Amino acid sequence: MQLVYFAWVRTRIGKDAETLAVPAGMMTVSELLDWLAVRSPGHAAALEDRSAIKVAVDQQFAGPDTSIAGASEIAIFPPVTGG
Amino acid sequence: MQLVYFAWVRTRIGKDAETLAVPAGMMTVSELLDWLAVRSPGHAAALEDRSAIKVAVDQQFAGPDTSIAGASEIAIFPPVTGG
Amino acid sequence: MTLSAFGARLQEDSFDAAAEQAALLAGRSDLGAAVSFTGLVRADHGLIALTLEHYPAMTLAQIQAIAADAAARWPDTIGTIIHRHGRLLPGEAIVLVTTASPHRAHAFAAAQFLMDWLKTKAPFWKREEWADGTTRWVDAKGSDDNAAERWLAE
Amino acid sequence: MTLSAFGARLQEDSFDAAAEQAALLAGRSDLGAAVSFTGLVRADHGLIALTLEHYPAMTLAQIQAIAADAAARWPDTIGTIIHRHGRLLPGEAIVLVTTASPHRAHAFAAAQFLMDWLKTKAPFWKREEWADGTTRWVDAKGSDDNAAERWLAE
Repeated sequence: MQLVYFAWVRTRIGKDAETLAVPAGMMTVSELLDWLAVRSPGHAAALEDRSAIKVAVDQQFAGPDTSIAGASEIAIFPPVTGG
Repeated sequence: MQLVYFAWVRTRIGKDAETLAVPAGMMTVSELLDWLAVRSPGHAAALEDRSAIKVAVDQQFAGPDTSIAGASEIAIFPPVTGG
Repeated sequence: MTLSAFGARLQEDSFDAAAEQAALLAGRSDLGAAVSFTGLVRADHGLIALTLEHYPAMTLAQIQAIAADAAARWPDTIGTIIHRHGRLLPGEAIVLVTTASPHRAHAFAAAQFLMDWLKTKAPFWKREEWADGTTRWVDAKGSDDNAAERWLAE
Repeated sequence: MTLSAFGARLQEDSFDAAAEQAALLAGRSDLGAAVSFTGLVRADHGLIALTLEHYPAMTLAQIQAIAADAAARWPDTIGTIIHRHGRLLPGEAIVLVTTASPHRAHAFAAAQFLMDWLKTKAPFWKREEWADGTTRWVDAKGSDDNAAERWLAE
């Protein structure tokens, strides 16, 4: 599964993308974030305040309970500030 | 008293302004319009539908009961259509 | 809240909306939002021209009064209002309201407020000339009165 | 209601708002109202630049989805959306939404709708560079969420 990071999620994790084999049975965005948060101090810092984290699953905005089954690309980023 | 007319009020009356000596004791916009309406067939046609007539007394929008005492210029016109 | 926060002009000549907005923005550094409204002569089939008559002794003062009201409602917002008069051809611009503010919602609201009130309180009258030789005074729209009146409740 | 009623572009280069509006108006003869919104980098004291990062695989599709929603809500209205990315200097334009309609209220509403949703649903992130050498990611504003959510009730 491809993970892509933007803005301060990217700078805290220290990379803009990584390909990870997620454990079988991991079903939701929320479970993925819990699993990612313990991978490194950078991941932990990026994902510390879960209320400030937005996720897109295959380029669609997702919530904590959105399924990640079969997804190709999960994007993790702060609230958007364009416009 | 100077009377000025605009848009179809002007074209129906057939002039853009006239100076008239209004009778003493005429107090309100409504009384002025009643008096004007019988001056000529053009005035009558212009003032026939009183709901479509707007008035400004000395360049301020006025209602039927607005006083005309001491006014220098009364403008009579249809609802505005600028913008 | 000053009259000068919203400048107003009345003219026969055309205007350059982009230049007006640039001039407005040049005045301040805290502006993140700029809104422009342009009203146009519709290119309706058979319409030859639209002539705007107005009441010279009243028009500019009335627009300035509307502008002062906008300045009081949105003190952080600035703007320029240009209203043309005379004979205009289809596709030509009639009116420009350009606003700028630190806040997007204020720039939008001030522009809408100014247009709603110009439509109902500025002494202009439009006469259409048609290809068949007829002329017609444009009727006022009830929807314009409603648009203006919603600001009274706020 | 077609996607093409509201065109969308994503680019690093600057844009010419007046030319975009002219191109939009050239397409139809029934347009009496044109609204433009321009979002600008504020010229705050000490701000050197603003860099817009975005999510290339998602951004344009997301803007087009917002545009399709606007087209469905205001079928008589057309528009153009241009959003820039990359490094911008103070005073530069970030985003343009220009709309045109037979009805003034629709042109205003569509422009506001598009901006409210671009602010909350288009995957861009702003990073500020300051004269003291620091950089800072701009925080999202609750007021933008509120502005977007008011459309859900309508």
